[in-house]
Formats: sequence, structure tokens, C-alpha cells
Amino acid sequence: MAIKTMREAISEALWEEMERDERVVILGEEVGLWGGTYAVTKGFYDHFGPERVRDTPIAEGVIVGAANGAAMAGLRPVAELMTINFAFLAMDQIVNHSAKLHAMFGGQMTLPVVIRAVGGGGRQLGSTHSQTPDVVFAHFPGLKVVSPGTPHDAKGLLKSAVRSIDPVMFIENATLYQMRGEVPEDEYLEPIGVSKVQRAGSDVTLISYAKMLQISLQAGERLAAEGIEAEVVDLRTLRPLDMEPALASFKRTNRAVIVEEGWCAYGVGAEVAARLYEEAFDYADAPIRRVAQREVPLPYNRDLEQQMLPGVEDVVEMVREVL
Amino acid sequence: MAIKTMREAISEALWEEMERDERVVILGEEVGLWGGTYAVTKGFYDHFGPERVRDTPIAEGVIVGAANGAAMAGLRPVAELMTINFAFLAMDQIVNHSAKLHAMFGGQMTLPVVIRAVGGGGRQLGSTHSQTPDVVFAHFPGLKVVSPGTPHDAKGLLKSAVRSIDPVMFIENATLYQMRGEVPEDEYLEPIGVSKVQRAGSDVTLISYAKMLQISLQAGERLAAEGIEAEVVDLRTLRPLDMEPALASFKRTNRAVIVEEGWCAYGVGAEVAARLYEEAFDYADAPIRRVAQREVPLPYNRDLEQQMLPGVEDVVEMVREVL
Amino acid sequence: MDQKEKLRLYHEMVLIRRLEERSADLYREGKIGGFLHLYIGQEAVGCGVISARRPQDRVITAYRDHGIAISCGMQPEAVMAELLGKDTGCSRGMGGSMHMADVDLNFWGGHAIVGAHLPLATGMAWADKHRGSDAATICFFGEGATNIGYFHEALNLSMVWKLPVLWVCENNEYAMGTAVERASAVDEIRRKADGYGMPNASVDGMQILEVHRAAKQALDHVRKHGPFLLEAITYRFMGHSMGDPERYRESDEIRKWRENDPIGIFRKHLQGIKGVGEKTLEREETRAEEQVEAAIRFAEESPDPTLDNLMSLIYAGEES
Amino acid sequence: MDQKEKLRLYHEMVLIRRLEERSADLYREGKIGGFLHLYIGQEAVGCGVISARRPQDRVITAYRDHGIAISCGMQPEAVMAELLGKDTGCSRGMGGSMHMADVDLNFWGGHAIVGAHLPLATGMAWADKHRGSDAATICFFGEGATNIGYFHEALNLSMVWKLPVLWVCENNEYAMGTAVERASAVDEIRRKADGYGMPNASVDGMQILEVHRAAKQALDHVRKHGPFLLEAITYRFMGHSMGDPERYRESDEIRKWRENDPIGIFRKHLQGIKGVGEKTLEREETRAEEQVEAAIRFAEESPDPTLDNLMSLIYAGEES
Ligand SMILES: Cc1ncc(C[n+]2csc(CCOP(=O)(O)OP(=O)(O)O)c2C)c(N)n1
Ligand SMILES: Cc1ncc(C[n+]2csc(CCOP(=O)(O)OP(=O)(O)O)c2C)c(N)n1
Ligand SMILES: [Mg+2]
Ligand SMILES: [Mg+2]
Repeated sequence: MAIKTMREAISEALWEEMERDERVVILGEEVGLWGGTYAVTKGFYDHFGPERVRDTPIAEGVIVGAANGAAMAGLRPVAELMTINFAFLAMDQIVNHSAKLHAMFGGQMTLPVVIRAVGGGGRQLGSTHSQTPDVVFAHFPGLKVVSPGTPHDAKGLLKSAVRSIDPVMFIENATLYQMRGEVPEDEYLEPIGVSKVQRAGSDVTLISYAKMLQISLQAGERLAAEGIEAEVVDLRTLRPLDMEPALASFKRTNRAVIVEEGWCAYGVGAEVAARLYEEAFDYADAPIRRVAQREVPLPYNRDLEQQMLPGVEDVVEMVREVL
Repeated sequence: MAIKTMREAISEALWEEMERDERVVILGEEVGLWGGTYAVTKGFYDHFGPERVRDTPIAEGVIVGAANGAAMAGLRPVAELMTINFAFLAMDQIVNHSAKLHAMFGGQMTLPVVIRAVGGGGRQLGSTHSQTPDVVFAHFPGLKVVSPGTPHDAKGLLKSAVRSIDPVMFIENATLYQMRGEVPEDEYLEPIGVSKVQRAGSDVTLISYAKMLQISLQAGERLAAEGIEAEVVDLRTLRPLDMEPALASFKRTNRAVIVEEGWCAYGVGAEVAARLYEEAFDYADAPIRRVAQREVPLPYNRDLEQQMLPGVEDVVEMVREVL
Repeated sequence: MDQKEKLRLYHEMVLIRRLEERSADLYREGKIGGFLHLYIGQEAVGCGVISARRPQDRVITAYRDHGIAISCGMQPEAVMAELLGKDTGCSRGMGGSMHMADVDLNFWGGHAIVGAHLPLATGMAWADKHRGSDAATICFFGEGATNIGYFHEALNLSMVWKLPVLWVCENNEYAMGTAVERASAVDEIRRKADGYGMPNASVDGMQILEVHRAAKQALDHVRKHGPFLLEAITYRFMGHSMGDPERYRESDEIRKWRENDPIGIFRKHLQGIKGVGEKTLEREETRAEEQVEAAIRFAEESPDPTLDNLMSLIYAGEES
Repeated sequence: MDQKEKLRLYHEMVLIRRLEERSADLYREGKIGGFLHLYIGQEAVGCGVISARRPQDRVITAYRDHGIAISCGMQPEAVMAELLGKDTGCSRGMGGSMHMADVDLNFWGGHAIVGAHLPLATGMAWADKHRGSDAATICFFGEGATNIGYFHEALNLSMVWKLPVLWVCENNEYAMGTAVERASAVDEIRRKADGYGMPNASVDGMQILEVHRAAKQALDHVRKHGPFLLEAITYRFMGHSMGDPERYRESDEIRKWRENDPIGIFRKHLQGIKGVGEKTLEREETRAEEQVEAAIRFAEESPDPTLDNLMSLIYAGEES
């Protein structure tokens, strides 16, 4: 297996799917001539041409709206939102249209659209540009919400997303693009809606996804040095949410900490904790804890911003608390 | 005390605040000449004039945006969104601006804006017009999210919202406007961010808000007939969330059911359950349960839609399960 | 337009009118729920424009969609059953009045978020152009919808990408209770096209033959050069939806417009044609009435959708 | 404009230029984080327009805001400290480069969601008009922002409510890497005003005196009659933000525009004025440089904001 960056893995997934299926088209701000704000679509414009890699005006409503319409008419659009913070300008198209038209018209229309959006904090961009509001999208039935934490999963899941006939919100992390990991040479798909154990352990269950998977794995290493073996479960998909691996692990470890980058209140961790208790109440030996972003609009000041974000130390401390 | 409808209570709150403070202005679609889509502002246009009761184009982005700007410049705007489903067209203004500008500019600007929005299902309006996505707004620090369940609280809380120098999302229920309840004659305020016990009981704690408060109270009556005394806690404010009354009750009853109208997954109930366990783990004698909307875009067909919404029977059944 | 086609259109207009009049009854009886927005008074716009389309041309509109559905070829049964929330409805009882569609007829719905279907139209036209198809997309919307951001984003993109979209603004003077000039900086809506350098025209929306002619010309332009904005001046005779107190307009104004009933106008025109006698017209009218009653019977006898139906509709599936 | 005011403006332009050049250094040194969008090349627009405002007139702009902040009267210390994320920064280290404001100077920020501050401007102007104040609101935005729905909703509402807003489009030819005509149906941005029946004008954005004159006239109109759209043709000499690979334009094009440096043009004009010698100009230049260095020292010595500061900012309070 080759070692690739997350950016390469995502880029390859798109490239391969465009080669495979000529209905796949990309649209968004600066996806073409510029090569993608985060260089994910670098080289696409020259190779696939401006008809399949469409630069758009700054108009998120019609970016997602046109993707929805094109999907209804048989294309397989991949819409890129420059950051997930701008998804709020397309919110109506995402939650009222992508997520609903299939069911609302009795199944006549399908909306095979992928909405790629980059999120995450920690880059001193100020509060409107640093959000991780994944949970907000995961709340809507009809939508699938995917957010990978390794290059391997990013590639396999994005390929599945492009092939899915349901709308998929695919959430990436700007601070993970440089991260490296193993990626198979041969073609493969990862299934949407399936969680995965990314590290085995028997003392405590860490449940996370996306960037926080990496933080959790690092915390796992740190804990291992102290003789504590953490099992790390990667949700990968927030909707539909597969609780099985987390439940199985929790039933063995009887202790869980959920780690997410977004705000704690009404976050992903709340749902996961509620589900663990609902389905494995008798297995809980200690309160399930959540590690998440502090309840503030993120500040520009570097140190202050870092303090507000969940880190390895926070996870390690919380694990000590549940043990 | 007089008996008044929810509509009258809300209307009176606005009227009194407009009489009290001439900085208070109303804007929105059909708030003026029409008298409000749900007749909440009936008579306001004639009494306060078109300068203070402003009909707007259908343009939710600039409705909330102009309210934000006017608030920055010293007015006290109350923006009405015809339904909360259209709040997604103003999502960026609500979560990226109302909620953030105060902190992002170091406290220089205040945004004393009230965003009134009507939500809820059960009126056969189809999936894009029937949502209860309150939790989605409650996820954002900087915003206050209020949703009353009685005429008394609606009036007192809305008056507090208008006086608050922080942005408040005030969520009403279309199917509650006709509901009657006691409303004091004298002026009063209800504090934002304070939950309240609406029915005393010792066997189980029902936690809910808005329309589901009424459903929970009805379930309480039904259960009482069987000798089960439910304590009903009304959250009233989703952010900041006051867990004290719910915690105190849960510590006595050791059993809780959370009832909300929106979808279960990543809903309000998840957060409340997670908090109860975090702060009163040892008091839980049974898994905390959630009663909520089924995970579907709501259908038009009347019976099918009703089946998807939480009702008294669902609550009663769930209580039996936790006992 | 030949006489046969004219009679077909007359029948279509009457069918729409009767169907909606009976829908209003059923709404009052509580058999139809939700919101019900009637097209009464505006029939010449939909019938006129859609009679100029070819089968490959897509149609999309807002919530005031019963007439458009019929003009696209939907059977009254499928409309009525949807209004009654039945499994035999065009949207299987999931959509209701505001959300009718039949994609096999190239009718892409009935959309109830004001303005939100304009981007959808842009996307459909993009897909057609991308594949080299010569289909056009016809997008209807109210004048109230021209004030929302979607209108701007969609018209601009359609122009930049030179997409085959015919934008049809049905200017019926009001958005709910808001008269045009109270919400729009220009009251001649076609002027808005100037901001996009988009060709445009205005037409008397009460005259079906004029609408048909204008639409034909506009569609020719669309196929050859790209987007076109057609403004049809019309009026809704009824309230915005059932239960509208109509405090925002004078009954005199309504009366004056009613004298311009598009069906009355067209009927007069037909009466003037040699060979079309009163009998012929009455026959079409009776036929329409019978169709509507049959549709009501069909709808009432149809089954409700089941929970299983609904559950199978949340997601389309895994792989295609 | 008298000679003293001209020299003041020359100093302002040079101060902005030096401050941004040094900011670029500090960014490369890692002392400034986040995104840094430089105004270099566009100084004549902000300086020219804002020199025509009265103190009661509000100013609001996008993320390319350092120059506008200085023109509104912000001290270089407050700008630099904000760039370094310090508690002494104009936004107390919470906003950074993109989010500068000083409401006491009637400068309402620096906003980084493209187009989102146009509705804010509408609202501020509404508040002023509502209170009977004669203040105007000046709203700057890029040509790229004119394609988003907010532009449409805000311009339309400002016209319908006849609000005192001067809309200033800084057309610098590109939105990130997208040339005007690749994203906008019209490349002469002022044409968009036609869709709202809004008076408009275009001005050479490299000539500060012309900008000043045009802004003065426009503001007169705004105070008397309502909104006006002023398009300033300009160019950004640097990348969109630090780290822009600039693959979307030719270096030749940049060179040609650089010959039109607004500071160079204005310097030449000043050299031609009797009584303004080379010495005077150099003195202003040196003063600007010293101010910038002093601002950097101030910023570097300033304290960081504390966690308590931040926590106290989430909500403003309960009652007013
Ligand atoms: C985004 C949004 N805002 C508000 C509404 C409520 N609403 C439904 S129809 C309507 C009026 C639309 O007027 P117009 O576009 O002129 O169409 P008409 O009803 O006259 O056919 C309004 C405000 C909505 N459905 N969607
Ligand atoms: C809603 C939104 N979409 C995208 C972006 C990313 N973005 C920031 S600046 C910019 C280009 C804006 O161009 P223009 O309005 O011409 O201003 P200029 O940078 O040229 O001054 C883009 C796309 C954003 N900040 N907000
Ligand atoms: Mg209308
Ligand atoms: Mg630009």
C-alpha cells in the first residue's frame, strides 16, 4: 500500500469516479482554473475540461441548488463549498431540497448529489470561518452525512458517496489535508453508514470521527504508555449512524469518552451517549463523558483558540476521570 | 388572572414592548397590512404605523440581516419569519452574524434582535413546511433560543427577549396559538434561561418544552389516573440550558422521559439525557428514554403524518417502560 | 394554431378551473388539508406557455401548481388523489397540493419554498446542455419570488453559463397581501432582466393565444441563445390560499379583473371561429366537469399510503 | 479640496501601503495568522470615498479592511495589535485581519462572509432613517459579491424603503481567481443597478481625487433621494490573500496596472502643486513609516487577551 495524504486520497477518489462515470461533474468556487482552494481538484480543469469542472460565481444557494437540479436531471454533481461555514448560505437547498425531494414527491426524483465542505477550527480564521457544525446537518433525515478521519476512509467513502443515489454531505477537515496514511493501490469502496474500530483496546472506549479520530488515536498512544488500552471507534458516518461497533466496545470496556471538534451542547456526543445508555444501560460503570469545543465563538488569538479546541490532553484527562 | 390564548399573549407582549420602548420595531412578510400570517400582529399596523411595523419583500436573508444591522445601530428589531422552515434561508445571518458579531468584534457591537419563527408539524403542509428544527439553532453559542409552552410563559419570555441585548430566537408553535391559559393582568417578565416545573410528581420526570409540554401534561393526567405521578419540567429555553429543575426532579424520581416534537437523532433529548447522566449518573434507576418525531421527512397524508409525530400515547407508553 | 389545438386548450383551461373549484369545496369539507393555492384567473399563462413546449422540455413551478400539472398532461385522477393524500396521487400522498410532480411527463414539481426552484431549474438546464440535448427548461414563478436572493443567483448563473431556461414570471400583482411596488424596486418585473443583460418580454397573461405566441418565440430564443425572461401580466381571482381574508385589495379591483377572465376571453374568441358552435364549447365544458367528478370518485376510493410506503422513501438506495 | 487635505490623504494612502507591506512581512514570520487580504493597489477607493463622509456616516466593508479602518481614523496601533491578536487590538484580538471595527469611529467592520454585510448596511441605514438622522451608510464590497443573493435582497430593499446607503463596488477585476466575466452576466457592475431602477455611476478607482468627487456627489444624492451604486474600477496588486499562487492572471497584466499605482498617480499630482515640494512628500512618507514601526512595537509589547476576556464576550448581558 502506498502512503498518501488525505488531500491526495480525496483527489484520487474524485478523479477515479470522473474517469469511471462521465455523468460525474464538479462545481464550486475556484474548483477549476485555480485548482481548488485547498488544491483538491488541482489538474482536474486541464484534464476533464471546463464543462466537467465548473467554476461558479460566489453564490452558494445556486451552487447547491444547481447541483440538486442537475442531479434530478441525471448528472452526478459534486458540489464543493469552499468551507462548511458557507453551507449556511445554502442551508435551504441542503436540508429542504437535497434531503427532502425524493420522499416528498413519492420517490419519483433522486438526488445523487455530493456536497463537499471543509470544516474545522484552529487556523485563526475568526468565529465565522472556524466552525465544525456537522451535527446540524446530521439532524435531517433524507441526508447522509459522512466525515472521514483517515486517507483510506476518505477515498473509499467519497467514492461511495459519488455512487450513492442519495444526497451525501461529505465533510473534510482543512487541518487534515496533509495527514498521511496507507491507501490501497487497487480500487476499493468503503460503505457509508458503517462505523469502524480504528484501534483495539479493552479499558475504555473512545468514540470520535474526522480530526478527532486522530486526536483520539494519539490519546490512545499516550494512555498505552501508562498501561491503559483505549479502543478507538470511528463513526465515519453521522447519518445514518451505525452504533454497533461503539456498543460492542462499550459492553466490553464499560466506559466511554466521546470526542468531537464541534461545540459540546447539542453535539454529536450527546446523541452517541444517549444511544449508548439506551442500548447498554447496564454496562455503564461510570458516566460517559464528552470532550468537545468550549461553548464560544472561536477567537482569532492563536493560544486562546487552541485552548477552546479539544486536544490530546483533554482526552487523556477525561479518560482518567471515567476509569 | 385572565384566560388568554397563546396568540393573544404573544401579541400583547409585542404590543406592550412597542408602547414601552419606541426603539422596538417589527419587520417581516405580511406583518403589517395583512396583520401577520397567524394574526399575531393584527392591529399593529394601524396603531403603530407602517414605519414601526414594516412589511418586507420575500427575502429572509435581508429580513434577518437588516434586523441585525438595525440592532447594531440601536433599534430593537423583532423580525418575524413566517415559518421556521424559512429560517434556513436566513441561516447565515442567524448563526454567523446575530450569534457572533458581539464576541467577534471584542464586544463593541450588540445585537438586540428577536427572531420570531413559527414551527411544528401536524398541519399537512408537507416535509419542507413542517419542521421543528429548534435544536439546530440551539447548537450555536452567542444565540439564545427560547420556546414557550404556555400563554403565561410566552408573554413573559417574549417581553424579556425584546429587552435582552443579546440575540434571541423565539420559536412558537402554529398549533398552539389557540391554546388558552392564565395570563396575569399586571406587567411581568419571565427570565430567559430558567427551566420550570409545570406539574409536580414523584414517580417519573417528563422533560419537554413548547407543544410537547402540553402533550406531557396530558400524559401526566392520563398517568395520574393510573396512580403514576409524573413531574413535568418545561425547559422553556434551549440555550442557555438550565438543567437544575430537571436534575433536581430526576434525583428524586430516578426515571426520566424526554419529549420533543423534532426528530430524535441529534435532537434536544440527546443533550438533556447526556447532561442528566453526566450530573446524576448514580440516580438513574432505568435508562432515560426519548419520545420524538420519527426519522422521516413528514408526509402530507394526514394519518401518516400524525403517526410520525409524538403524542400522548407515546409518552404514556414510554413512561411505563422506564418504571 | 389550428382549431383542434385551440379546442384542446379550451378544454384544458376549463378542466383546470372546474377541478380547482371542486377542490375548494373539498377543502371546505375538510377532505383536503394543508394549504391550497388556486390558479383561478391565471390559467392562460400555464396553458399558453406549456402548449408551446416540446415533450423533452422540462417544466417546474411553485406551489400554485394544479394547473401546470394538468397542462403537462397529468390526469385529473392523479391530481385529485394527491389532494386527498392518497397512494394513487402523483406524489403518492406525500406531497399534497403544493408538491405535485410527474417526472415521466417532464413535470418537475410544485415547490413551496419561494424562489428555491429557480436554482433547480438552472441545474436541470445545465444537465441538458451538458449532455448536448436540445431540451429547454421552463420555470414558472410569481413576481414576489423575484425579490429573493435565489432569483438573482439563478438568473445570473443561467446567463453566465448560457443555459436553455425560459424564466416565466407570473405577475399576478400580489405576493400574499403585498402589492408589487411595496416589495419590488421595479414594478415592471421584466426590467430586472436588464441587470443580467438578459433578453425579455412582457405579455398579456389573460390572452392565451398571445401567451402561446410569446412563449414560442421565447423558447426559440432559449434554444438558440440561452435564457429569456417572459413576464406575464395576470391576476389571481381568489385569495392567496384558502382562508385568505383579502384585506389588502378592493373588491372593485377584483371585479374589474374578473371581466378579463382568460376563459371568457378565449371562449369569445372561439365563438367567433367558423365551425365552432356553442354546442362544441358546451360539450368540452361538460366533459371537463365529468372528468373532475370521476377524478373525485377515483381519489375517494383510493387507498391511503402505508407506513411501509413512507419508510421505503426516506432513502433511494445504496448504489445505482 | 485644499492642499492640507490633499497632503493628509497622501499620508493616509502611504500609511496604509506601508502598514500592509509590513503586515506581509509579519505574516511570513508567522506573527500574523489566519487569512491576510491586502488592499495594496486599491487605496484610492477607500481613502477617496471616506474622505467625502461626515462623522455621522457609517462605514462597513468586507474582509479586505485594513485600509478602510485607517481611513475611518483607526490608529495603526489598534490595527497592528489586532493583526497580532492582542487585547489592545481594535477587536481585542478576537477578530483578526478580517474583522476590524471601531464603532466609535462609525466603522462597523470588516466582514468575511461574502455579501453578508450588505443586509447589515441596509439595516443600519434603516435605523438612521427611522430616527430621522441624516446619516448615510457607506457599504464597500467586491465585484465578486454582486453575484450572491444578499446583494440582490439588500439593493432591492434599500430602494423600496429609500434608505440612505451608498453602495460602493470595488471592481478589482477578480474574485479570488475568477475574472469578472466568468462569474457575472454583466461585466460593467453598475449595470446591475438598472434592475432596481437605482442611479449609479462608475469612476476610475486609481484616481483618488476623482473618487472623492464622485463619492461626494453620490452621497449628496443618497441623503436627498436614497440609494446609489458607485462602481470604482481598480485592481489588487497582490494575490487575493497571502499564499495565492496567482495562476489565473498574467504578470504582464499586473505590471500594466502597477504603472497606474494610485499612490504614484497622486504623488505626481501633488508634485505639480506649487508649494508642495519633494521634501514635503518625503516627510509624509517617513512619518508613515515611523508610525508603522511604532505600531508594530506597540502590538508586540501588548498583552494577549485572556480566557476571562473571551468568556465575558459570549453574551452582552441580560437587560439594557
Ligand atoms: C422562502 C419563503 N418565504 C415565505 C414563504 C411564504 N409564502 C408562500 S407563497 C408567498 C407569496 C409568493 O408570492 P408570488 O411569488 O408573487 O406568487 P403567487 O402566490 O402570487 O403566485 C409567501 C410569502 C415561502 N413559502 N417561502
Ligand atoms: C459566502 C462566502 N463564499 C465564499 C467565500 C470565500 N471567499 C472569500 S473572498 C472571496 C472572493 C471575493 O471577491 P470580491 O467580492 O471580488 O472581493 P475582493 O476579494 O476582490 O476584494 C471568496 C470566494 C466567503 N468568504 N464567503
Ligand atoms: Mg404574485
Ligand atoms: Mg474582486
